[in-house]
Parts: sequence; structure tokens; C-alpha cells
Amino acid sequence: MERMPRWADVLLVPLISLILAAAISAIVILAIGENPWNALKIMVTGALGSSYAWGYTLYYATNFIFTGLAVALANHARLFNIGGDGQATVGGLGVALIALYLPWPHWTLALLAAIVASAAFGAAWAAIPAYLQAKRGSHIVITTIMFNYIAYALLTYLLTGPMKPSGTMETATAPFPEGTHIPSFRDLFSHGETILFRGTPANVTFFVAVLACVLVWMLIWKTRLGYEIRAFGFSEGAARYAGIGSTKIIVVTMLLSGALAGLMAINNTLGEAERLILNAVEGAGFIGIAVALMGRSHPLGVFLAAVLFGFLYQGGAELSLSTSIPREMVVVIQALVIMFTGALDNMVRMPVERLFANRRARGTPVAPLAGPTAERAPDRAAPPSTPTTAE
Amino acid sequence: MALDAASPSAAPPAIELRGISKAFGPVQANRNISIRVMPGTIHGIIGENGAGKSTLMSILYGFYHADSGEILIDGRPTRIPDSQAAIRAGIGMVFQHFKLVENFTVLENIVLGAEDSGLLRPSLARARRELRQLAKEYELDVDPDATIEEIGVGMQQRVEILKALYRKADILILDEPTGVLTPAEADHLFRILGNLKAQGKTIVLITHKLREIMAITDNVSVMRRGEMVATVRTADTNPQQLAELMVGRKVLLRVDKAPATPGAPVLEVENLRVVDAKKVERLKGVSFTVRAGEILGIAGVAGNGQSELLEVLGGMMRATGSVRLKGRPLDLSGREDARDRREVGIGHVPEDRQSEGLVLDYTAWENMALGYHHRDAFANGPFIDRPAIMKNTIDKMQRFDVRPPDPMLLAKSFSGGNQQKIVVAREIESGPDLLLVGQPTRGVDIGAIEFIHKQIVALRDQGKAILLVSVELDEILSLSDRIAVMFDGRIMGERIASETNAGELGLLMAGVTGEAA
Amino acid sequence: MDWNTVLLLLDSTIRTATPLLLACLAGLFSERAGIFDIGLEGKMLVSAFLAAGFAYVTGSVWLGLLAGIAGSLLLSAIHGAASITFRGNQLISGVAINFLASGLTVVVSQSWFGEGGRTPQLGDGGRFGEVVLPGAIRLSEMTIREQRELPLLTRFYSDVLSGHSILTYIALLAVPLSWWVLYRTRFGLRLRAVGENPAAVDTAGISVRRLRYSAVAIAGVLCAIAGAQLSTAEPAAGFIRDMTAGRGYIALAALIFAKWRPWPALGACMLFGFFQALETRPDIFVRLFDLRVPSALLSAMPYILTVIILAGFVGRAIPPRAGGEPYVKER
Amino acid sequence: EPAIIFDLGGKFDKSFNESANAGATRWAEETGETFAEFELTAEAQREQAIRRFAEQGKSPIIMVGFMSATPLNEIAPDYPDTKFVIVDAVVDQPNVRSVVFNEHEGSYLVGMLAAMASQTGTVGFVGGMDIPLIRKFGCGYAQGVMAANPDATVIANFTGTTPAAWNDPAKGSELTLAQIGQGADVVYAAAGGTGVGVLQTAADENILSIGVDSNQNYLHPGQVLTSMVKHVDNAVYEAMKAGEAVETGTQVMGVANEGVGYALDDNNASLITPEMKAAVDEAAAKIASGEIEVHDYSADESCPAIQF
Ligand SMILES: Nc1ncnc2c1ncn2[C@@H]1O[C@H](COP(=O)(O)OP(=O)(O)OP(=O)(O)O)[C@@H](O)[C@H]1O
Ligand SMILES: Nc1ncnc2c1ncn2[C@@H]1O[C@H](COP(=O)(O)OP(=O)(O)OP(=O)(O)O)[C@@H](O)[C@H]1O
Ligand SMILES: [Mg+2]
Ligand SMILES: [Mg+2]
Repeated sequence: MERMPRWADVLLVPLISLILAAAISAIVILAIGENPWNALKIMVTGALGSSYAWGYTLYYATNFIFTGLAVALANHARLFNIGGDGQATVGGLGVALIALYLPWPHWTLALLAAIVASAAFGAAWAAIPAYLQAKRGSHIVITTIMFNYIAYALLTYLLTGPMKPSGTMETATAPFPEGTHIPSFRDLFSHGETILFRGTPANVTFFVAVLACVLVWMLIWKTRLGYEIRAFGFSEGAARYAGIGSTKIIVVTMLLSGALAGLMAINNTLGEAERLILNAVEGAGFIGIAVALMGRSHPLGVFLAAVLFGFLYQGGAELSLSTSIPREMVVVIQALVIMFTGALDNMVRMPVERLFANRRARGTPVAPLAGPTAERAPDRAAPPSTPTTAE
Repeated sequence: MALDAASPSAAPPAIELRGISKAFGPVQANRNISIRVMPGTIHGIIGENGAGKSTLMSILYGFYHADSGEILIDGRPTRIPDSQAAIRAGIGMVFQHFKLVENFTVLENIVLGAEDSGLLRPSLARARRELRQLAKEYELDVDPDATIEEIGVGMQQRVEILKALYRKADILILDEPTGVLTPAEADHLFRILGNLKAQGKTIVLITHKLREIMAITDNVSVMRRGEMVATVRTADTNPQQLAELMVGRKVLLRVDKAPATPGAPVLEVENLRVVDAKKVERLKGVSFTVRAGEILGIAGVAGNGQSELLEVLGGMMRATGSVRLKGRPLDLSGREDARDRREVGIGHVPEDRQSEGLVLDYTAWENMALGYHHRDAFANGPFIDRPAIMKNTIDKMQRFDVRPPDPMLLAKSFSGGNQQKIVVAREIESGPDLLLVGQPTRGVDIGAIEFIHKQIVALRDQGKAILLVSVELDEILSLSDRIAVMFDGRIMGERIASETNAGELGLLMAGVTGEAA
Repeated sequence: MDWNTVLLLLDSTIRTATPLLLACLAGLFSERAGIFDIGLEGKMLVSAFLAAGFAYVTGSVWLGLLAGIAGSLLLSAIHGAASITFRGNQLISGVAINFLASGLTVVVSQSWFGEGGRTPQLGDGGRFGEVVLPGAIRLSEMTIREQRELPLLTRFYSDVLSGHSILTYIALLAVPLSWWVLYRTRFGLRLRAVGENPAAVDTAGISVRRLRYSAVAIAGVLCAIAGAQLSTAEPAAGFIRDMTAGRGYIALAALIFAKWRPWPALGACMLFGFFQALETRPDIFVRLFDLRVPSALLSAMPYILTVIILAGFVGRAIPPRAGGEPYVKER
Repeated sequence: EPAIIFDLGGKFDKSFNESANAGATRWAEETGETFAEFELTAEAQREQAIRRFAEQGKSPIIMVGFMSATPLNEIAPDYPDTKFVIVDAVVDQPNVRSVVFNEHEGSYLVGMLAAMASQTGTVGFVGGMDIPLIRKFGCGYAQGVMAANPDATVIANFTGTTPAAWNDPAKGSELTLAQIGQGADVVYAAAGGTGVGVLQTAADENILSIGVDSNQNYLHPGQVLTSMVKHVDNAVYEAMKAGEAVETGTQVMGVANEGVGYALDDNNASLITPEMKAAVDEAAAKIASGEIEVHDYSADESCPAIQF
């Protein structure tokens, strides 16, 4: 049932939440002796005001789309994948291996190969936690945390030893050969004299991410597998009754989730750095949790939340470039945004709902019982509320 | 027509509600309800699913807050802001869905919220003593140290009653207490209620079962769609009249069916054995046959292996022994799952529609495909064929009179009866050769029961085999053609439905063997 | 491997396990009451900062601890508001709290002390010193040879059990205390009940909200002690940004490992502490197995061992049934 | 106006960024001028910050940290009129000045001091993340130890494999205690903020420690044996002072030009005996003259004195 109009639900409430987050951020900025209005202007123009700004915003967003989708997909099966960081780290390894050790005549082929490799490596890294959850009941939250650390160690080993070109201090692989360089937004959108997205890292991977959103959306809501995943997530009893095997769902979902997280590596290795750098994931797996939860585990929501975080990252960089607001202030702002739009959502929603209810009460009489009152489907984006366990 | 059934005594009513209204969002659950319950009486409340009975009583118990209206206890206006206040006012309530902590012991559940001091030990000791006392007084024996998940629903209900009595309740509200009880357990409960009444306690009893109303209540109130439509003296009414007050139309209280014409055996079960996860043997060698065109009813007290039987046949549990469907053996080793069972033609209306039969957060149309979502009719390759399912759902909803007939509604938004209709529609319409039916009408109102029974009989008349498991003896007796009684994982005996009666079955259900009966 | 090494390992185990144990018990109270808390890390961090900051400014480590508790409680209150009052998503709230703590501690400490997210080094009054248990021998005053001649039990007592900060003993005492509170008091009964079935608690006439807020507050206090241990208990002597370094997540893992029970929590934390202590002694592998463990593998070892133990010996962990779900009476 | 870009650790990392910040601040205080600065938070910002400053006409643009080498190598040609300075890496471009430090040489010297100060013949090394740069420190240190006492034992540990390893003083303490347990009585910390825990624990346990990057002797007077100073501050200061005219090409800062060395001040004067001082100073002279060649781990990823 709709307590308030849909536009209020999807636009008004998040907007008010954002304003609240901004207001508190403003107070903190004031407290450290800076001008919040100025800060806001810098963030907005710096992250949205030009093709340059978008080139960074969308680059970060691309990372978060992948890790956000990874968490979101797993959420639908009530699995809490906090291993996105490790899966993306290992995904990067996959990209590096194909880029460095195989010859690529054209970037399209390299991109395809990178998609396959990063997804496969990411999936592989999720496979053991998935198997242990399905077969041994080992809690996926612990095992994925553990696998994050193991992934970091693995990469440290490889990038300080076997995969590091000798004679350099850099903890990174050698630069990838020419054939693997995928086009950036600049290459794609500049024409003639007008150069757009100059010097920015956004690249074709963004479209892979958009495609991934569409595919995940189709997977979840249009396919039999998605139907089974959601059924399992909502009710294990019903899934068993319907002949939907828990082992299959847990393993397949986690493999797909790991693959999505792994795909993120294309953006930062093949797309941006053109080499594999130690710790290149930079906690994007954890941002992915916030993105997925804020996006209500719906690919469109994930997309929007990822862009919001891209905005915060790029806007934050601009902020520290042009003011003396410390870079950690950006983390505070992120935290407030997550808090208000994610966790304190109802603080805004409840009064707004009441407002609409009052208006309606004055307008039309209360709907009769068993009329068109009950909960209807459109609010389906919400997955099981606490995807911490697959018990 | 709301006649006042005040008893002749001059004492003020134990409970008086005046003009109670309550809305959940846009749903008006209670509308200007007034009722008086006299002390020392058993007062029944009946009404269809969703009529607002539980809501009204929850308001009295301080669980919900009325939007408007007044509560008087023993004639005094009383504010009941929370359950603590209700308890203080001497009210105890046994909810329709028990409010027990599953992994706590009985004793812990009883002292919860009624502890004497900060330390548990003395409270538990006192509770243990008083429990022994209460158990003697009211024939309410329970093992105080068993955990709730270990004991059956009947026992759980006793715990709920003991909880109320331990808190010195003078007014006891029971919401659909017999929905989960066997006839024997129900009779026992009524004896207890009689005891309590004799001690001067006031009892409010919510139920769908008119037989129970007639048997033990003094007065009865009827609710419909959030309103109180009548309060009458039980002695002055009859079931037919009450049913019509409830539903607002004429209803048939008996199943109308022609004699069966059994055909070839469809399901042959031999020496079926099940050991569950806790290594307890649940089925100890069960054998029976169900033929085409007949309904085999399995009677028995809950927990004697019926659930496991259905789960094994439905592909949700592994077992040993032999099961043949139309002559072909089924794999019981766990390699075949529920989906494989559907493929060979077994439909299954599970005992628990909420946790098994439906995905409550799925829409009606999505639920119509549950278990059949892989079938060609419902899928295009890897994709779900939504238009096809939708069309199918609209059709089924109409034919099975699911209300409201809106395929986009979430399953949890339907009332229990309508939820059950969705499950029954899906399973019957999938065209099974064998339909497994567990507790088809548990918690379902009279109108819906009537309908569901008709559908099951119609399927039988198409020549399909039906295995019916129910703890309602009435249902077993009126619906089945043959009846098998289960006790302790074994079949105690088989009877022709028309040649047996509740008494004989009751003995079998208690484990008294056929020869002795 | 000689006894000396074993004793040292155990000594290190207890120290390393202390913040884990406190955070783990914090999570235990919160989650047993049905409130998931992945914000343990953030609360520890804020307390670590405030404890060190106030200990430095006031010169009193106890005042520092109080400040840490206040800060941690504030975050608890936010978490409570989000997950109890406003029925928000408890995981999001926890994530937000971790971010908030990580950013705010640096911003504030920079503006207070100007040392870039660090507090100044704490002098001796500003930190919790070693407590010498009655009858323990001060080993630091003896030569190694003299130490080796002492009876093993004496050394175990003096070396491993004695000589930790008061916070370590608080942590160790918190285990039986938690057990006692949870299983022997009215409050504990209600707390466990509210995590399993809040409706049962509600209909018994007890406020679900109050119980859950108290559980979250207890978690705040315990996290605060854990944080203070990291920044103000010897050998620590000050705050540095992000110094919790993922311990909150490890504590969470330990909690699940322990299946939400106090004594097993002690075991799990000690095990994790032991693994991490082992990580500091690669020489043991050389001596025992003649095996040079590459440092990356050594770093990964605690995590690999955890997975192995989890997969091999620990069965399914069933969380409190109402965990993570806000209590909603009226849909 | 010059600009400086700090690496991911931030300008208060108790390591080379902090030292660079000290140099820049000193320049600003002395000249009364200002400089632009940026602390990286993501890899993608390296290029962003370099380009941004270049386009704003900042020069010279100073980058701290070896990870910026590859991006700078690509970007520098785009801004031929801008001067760039990179610290800790070599970028072979006409408008880039590369400043690298012979940390192994400085570490060698403090290694000698450690060996001479040690009573037990066992000394320790606590590194932050296990990366080649830190091994370079460790390797030089071990060589110095061996040079002073061929029978000595060097224990080397690393804090971890994530950036958290730079900010985990508790872990630093545990590693120090573990090394003490193995008999170490001098411990050298090359671990950023983690080192704070190492030095503190050494002081608490009455053994000696060695600081790194900047002079950390003052942290625990009389208990820090010395510090391996790496004058990133001077390099930054001089680059800023030279301004647009900064000389390009590679500048190697070693013992010879006092780019690295050991710190001697009032705080540790009592710990360094005249004999010790004479021995290291002699070694320093020999290193400067090339008579002693300290092996550089990063040259061939191996170390003659210790196995990592
Ligand atoms: N917590 C709640 N939130 C929202 N709506 C509710 C809630 N509880 C009950 N309702 C609605 O109020 C109405 C009355 O429900 P109630 O449970 O009182 O009916 P009932 O008469 O007890 O039905 P039944 O016989 O099935 O138990 C229904 O429409 C129901 O869906
Ligand atoms: N969340 C809801 N919001 C609005 N209306 C609801 C909601 N849930 C149920 N309803 C409506 O309430 C009515 C009865 O639902 P209710 O939950 O009382 O089922 P029930 O018959 O009590 O089931 P059971 O007997 O198994 O408990 C139906 O008309 C249904 O459409
Ligand atoms: Mg109901
Ligand atoms: Mg009801």
C-alpha cells in the first residue's frame, strides 16, 4: 500500500536526508573555521560542473557500482558479502595476468578477456566462503572478512616479488602493453577541437558497469535464477518446498557476487592505472556495502548511490585541493550521508508520511477494509532486511 | 440487533469496552466497538479472518493502542498504555501466535517479566513451586525445564496459560487457542477453562469453531469487518445463525460429496522410515496405499510423524523404505528434491502456508509459480514468463475466489484464508496425480473452509489421489473416504470413513491398537 | 621450543586478545539484545582517541577513560536511535559509525593537537601501567638466567598472568561477569529474550526499547574500554589515526565463532590473539619445522587458520533470532 | 608558487611525508611565502593533482613517494614549462628533478651503532608493510650490524600487508616484545606510525631503539640510540628555495652529501660512546669515498646480510 506518493518516497525523503547530512557537515566545517557554503559550491562544481568533474565522479562511481552490485545481489539471497574488497583485489590479479602475459591485438579483445578474467578470479575468491557456508555452515561474514586479509597478503607477496618488475620501488606490475589500453571518455567523446573529459580516468568500463546494472536487474527480476535467489532470500522454508536447493543458490549467488566485485578491477587496472597497483581497491568493497544498502539492493538504486559516492569522492578531492579542509572531513561527510540516507531514513520518512496521511485524511475518507489497502508489489526493491546469515 | 446479554447479577461487567476504534494505516481494524463481558463467564468472540478480533483483544491487553474509546475493568475506567498495565489490571492473554522465547525453558518463559528481584535464582525457585501448585490445581502439567522448541504446540499453549495464571490474571483472553490443538487437547483445554470459570475467573475466547462456541461459552459476540454485529446468549442461538451473522450470507456447514469410486493405486508406501536431524526416529515403518479417485485421511495428534510423512513424499526430507507413484519408485535418498516430485505429478499443499507454501514477500502472481517456475508454461528459456504467469494467476484467483483478486498484491497482505486459497489453487491446478494436503484449513474461517473442501472433493472426483493430513477430526471425518490413524511414527489402523466415528479414531490416536478398540 | 618462548607467546596472546575480548563482549550484549553492531570498530576508535586526548590534557588516565566512555556512548546512542527508535538498517548504521569515527577522530585531533590525527605521547601518569599481581615476581628486575631458574608455575604466574594493565584484568573479569549478568540476573534473562523474541518481552509488560538501549549502552562502555586499552594501556602511549586497524571486525568474527556466548568468546579471542602472537614469531617455525615463512604468508596466517578452524571444527552458528530486525508492532 | 603532493599516508605519517611537510613548512616560514598542497586519498588522484597544479601554473611541483613515478613519467612531457620534483623515485624526463635517498647507507650506519650498543648480540628490525623500500632499510641495517659484529643476529619483522600496517602501534609493541623475547636489545623501526609503538615499548622495557626518517631521539631521551635520518625535508626545502630554477636530473642523497645519516644530539649523546662514534664516522667516510659499498636491496631484490 502507498502511504505517500511514490515521488515523495523515492525523491523527497532522500533529498531531505541529504540536506540534513549536509547541514551537520556544514556545522562541522564551521567548527573547524571554514566556510561551508563555499565548500558546497566547490564540491558541486568540482564534481558535477564540467566534463572534467564528471570524468572523475563517474570513474569512482564505476568502482562503486560493481562492488555495490556485488553486495546487492548477495543480499537478495540473504548473504552478507563483505568480501568485496578481497574479491576485487584478486580480480585485479586476473586482469593483470591476461594483460601482461598474453598479447592483445585490439583493446576490445583485451577488454573482453579482462571481463572474463576479473570475473573468474573474483568468483574464485568467493567460492571457498560460499562453499563453506553452504556445506559447513561457516558464517559467510567471518569467512569473507578473512578472505579479504588473505587477498591483501597474496597481492603484497606478488607485487613485491614475483610480479614486480625489478629495479623499481613501486609495488605494482609493469605497465600493461599498448594493446590493452581501453579508451577513456576523452578518447570516446572528444571530437575535433572540443576535448572533453581531459585527463580524467573515466573509461569504457563505466559502460560495462551500466550493462552490469541492467544484467543484474534482469537476473534478479526476470530470470528463473533470480526468482530462485529471491525466494531463497525471503524464505528458506519456501525455497525448500519449491525444490530450490540451498547449496546451489548460495554457491551460485556468491560466485556471481564475487564476479561482480572482481569486475571492478577492470576500471582501476585496465582503465585507469594501466598496471596493477597494490591496494588499488582502496576499500571500495566496503563502500559497496553502503552503496548497496542505500540503493535498497536495486540496481538502479545502486547506480544512483554509486554516483552519489563518486560525487563525494571527487567533490572531496576538490575540497582538499582548493581549501584547507582536511581530507578526513570528506570521510565525515560520507559518514553523515550514509547515516541520514541509510540508517536514519525513517527519521525523515515517518514525519513526511504523517504529513501526507493528514492531507489525505482531510481529502478522502479512509479506505475500507480489504479494499485496495494492502501492500502492493512496487515496493519490491527491498530485499530481506538483514542479510547477515544464510541460516 | 446488538442485544445486551447482561447476566442477571448486579456486579459490574469484568470488562467493558466503549466505542473502541483502531486503524492500522488505512485499514480500519476496529470501528466503534462496544462490548461487555460479565465476571465469571466464558465469553466467545467469533468473526471471519481479519474481522478485527485479535486487534480488539490486543488493545485490551495494552499491546496496541486504541485510536479512541474507553476501557472499564470491573466498572472502573482504566488506562492501559502497555501490557504491564494490563497485567496489573488482572488481565492475561494467550495470543494467536504464541509470544514465547523458543530457546528458553518453560520456567524462564514463565518468570520473564514477573521476576521477584534482580537475581534470577529466587524467582525461578518460587516459580517452580507455584507451577507445581498451578499444575495440580488446573491439570496443567508441563516440564518446567524443557525448552519451548522441544515441546509441542499444545504444551506451548499451556505455558502461555500458566504465564497468565502465574501473573494472577482474573481475566483470561484466549485468541484461537484450539487452532493448533488436537481434539483431545482441545477437550482438555475446555475442562481447564471450566475449572477457571468455576474459580470465578472471566474468560474471553476467540475462535472460528462454532462447535466450541456452542459447547462452552455463556455469551457470544460476532464481529464482521471491524464492527461488532451482535452479542447473544449462547443458549439462545445456533451454529447456523452464528455462521450467517459472521459471513453475512448462507453457508453450508457440511461437506457435500458423492461416494468415492477408487481406481488403480497411485501411491504405494512401504515400510517408510525417517530419522531426523536430531537422530530421532520419526517414522517407524509406515505402509499404506492411496488409489485414484479417493481421499485418504491421516488422522493423528500433531507430532506423530504426519509432518515428516508429507515432507518425505514432497521431496523435502530423506527416508528409507519404498514409495511408488503409479508403479514407478521414487528416490528417497535425498537426491530428488521437491521439484523432482512435482515433475512426476505430486502436488503439495504444505502444513505451514506462511513459512513453506508461500514466499510472503512475493506477489500473488510470483507465488502462483512457486515450485513450477521452471516449467515451460511459466518460463522462456532462462527467463520467467511473467505475462503467462500473470494470466494464469488472474484466472486462478477468479476461479478460487481469492479476495482481493489482485495479482500484484504481496502474499503477506492476504488474510490467512485467502493465502490458503492461493496455495490450494496453485497445487490443484498444476494437475497432479497425487495431491498431498496438510492442515488445509488451519486458522481459516468458515467461508473459506467450505470452499477449500469443495475444491479438494472436486479434484478427487476427477480421479486424482489425495492424501489428507489434518489434526481436525471433523475435517478428516467429513472429507476422507478412508482414514488411517498415525501414532508414534506408525499407522495404528485404517478405517472406512463412513463406518467409523470420532470415538473409535480418538482411541487409535491415543495409541490404543485396533484389536483393543 | 623452550618454555620461555611459550610464556612469551601466551603473554602476548593475552595482551593482543584484550581489546578483541572487550569488543567481542560488547558485540555480545548488543547482538544478544537483537541489535547487530558492526560499528564496534568505530566506537573503539573514538574512545581510543578521546581516552588518549583527555589523558594527555588532564594527566589522568581515568579521566581519559571516562571521556572515551562518553564518546563511545554517544555513538551507541546514535546507533540506538537509528536501529531502535527509527527502525533503520542496523548494518548501515554500523558502517556509517565506522566512517564517522575514522574521519572525525582525525579532524578533531588535528584541530586540538595539530599533530595530524595523533595525540601527543602520553607520559606515565597518562596511561594504565602494569599491575603486579600479589605474590608475582618482577621479572624485569632479574636477569634472563635467573628467570630461567624459577619454577615454571611461578614464571607463568609472574610473566603471563601478572603484569598486564588493569584494563586487561577488567576484560578478563568481564567474561564471568557477562556470563553472570546474562544467565543469572533478571536483566540478562530479559536481554536474551528481547534478542530472540521481542514480542514475548513486550507482552510480558517490559519495554523492548529500554532493554535494547541499555544493551547498546553496555556495548558502548565495553568498546570504550577496548579503545582505551589500545591507546592508553601499556605498552600503548597515545592515539594514532585508524589505530584499531580492523580489530572491530575481528572481534565480530570472534563473536560469531563463539556463537554469541561469553566463555567461548574468551576462547575465540584468545585463539585469535594467539594466532596474532604467533605471527610475531616466525622464528618458531624455523626452529620447529625448519621453515622460513614468507612475511606475507605470515600476515595471512591468522586468517587462514581461522578459516580452517571454522570449517573444520565449528558448526553452524545460529544468531539470535530477532537479530538485525527492528521491532515493529504495527506493520 | 610551489606545490607539494603528499602520498597516501598523508603529511603526518611519521615518515617521509611528514619530513617533506617539515621542509615545506620551514621554507614557508623562512620566506613568508605560501605553497599549495594536496594529500592523496586515492590512486586516481595522482594524475589529477599533478595536472591540476601544473595547469594552475604551480612550479615546482613536488611529489613525495615512489608510486608517483609512473604517472609523472607520462604527464611531465605535457607540461614542458613546469618543473617537477619527485622524491624517492627516478623519473627520466627533462623537466623532472628526481631525488632518491640511499636509505641503505644510513641504515648501515645505524646498524653498526646497534651492533655496538647491543649487549646480547641480537638486534631487531620492525618494518611497516613488507614492500621493497622497507626491505632496503632492513638490508642496509643488517649489513651494518654484520660489519660491526659478524656474530650478531638480526631479527626482522613486518607489521602487515595492508596500509593499516603503518598505523598500528599496538602491533609494533607486540613485535618489539617478541624480539626482546628473542634476546634483542636494540630495535630499529621503519614503520611510520607503527614505529611510535616500537620506540615506546623499547623505552618501557629498557632497551634501545632506533628512529627513522626524521630525528626521533627526542621522543624518549636517553632511550633512543639514534635515528636514521633521511633528509626529505632538506630536499623539499631546497627545491622550494630554488623555485622555478630548480635543477633537473637525478640527485642521489647519500651519506656522502649528508642526505642520509644518523642523528646525534643531546638526547642520545650519553648512549654513543666515542669509540662507537669513531667507528661509524669512519664507515661513513668510507661509504662516501666508495671504499665501502653497501648493497642496495632494490637493485637486485636480494640481501647478502639477511633473508626476509
Ligand atoms: N500489526 C498490524 N499492522 C497492520 N495491520 C494489522 C495489524 N494487525 C492486524 N492488522 C489488520 O487489522 C485487521 C484486523 O486484524 P485482526 O488480526 O484483528 O483480525 P482477526 O479478526 O483476529 O482475524 P483472524 O481470525 O484471522 O485472526 C486486518 O485487516 C489485519 O490485517
Ligand atoms: N500489511 C498489511 N497492510 C494492509 N492490509 C493488510 C496487511 N496485512 C494483511 N492485510 C489485510 O488484512 C486482512 C486479514 O489479514 P490477517 O493478517 O488478519 O490474516 P489472518 O486471517 O489473521 O491470517 P491467520 O489467521 O493465518 O493469522 C486481509 O484483508 C488483508 O488484505
Ligand atoms: Mg489473524
Ligand atoms: Mg486473529
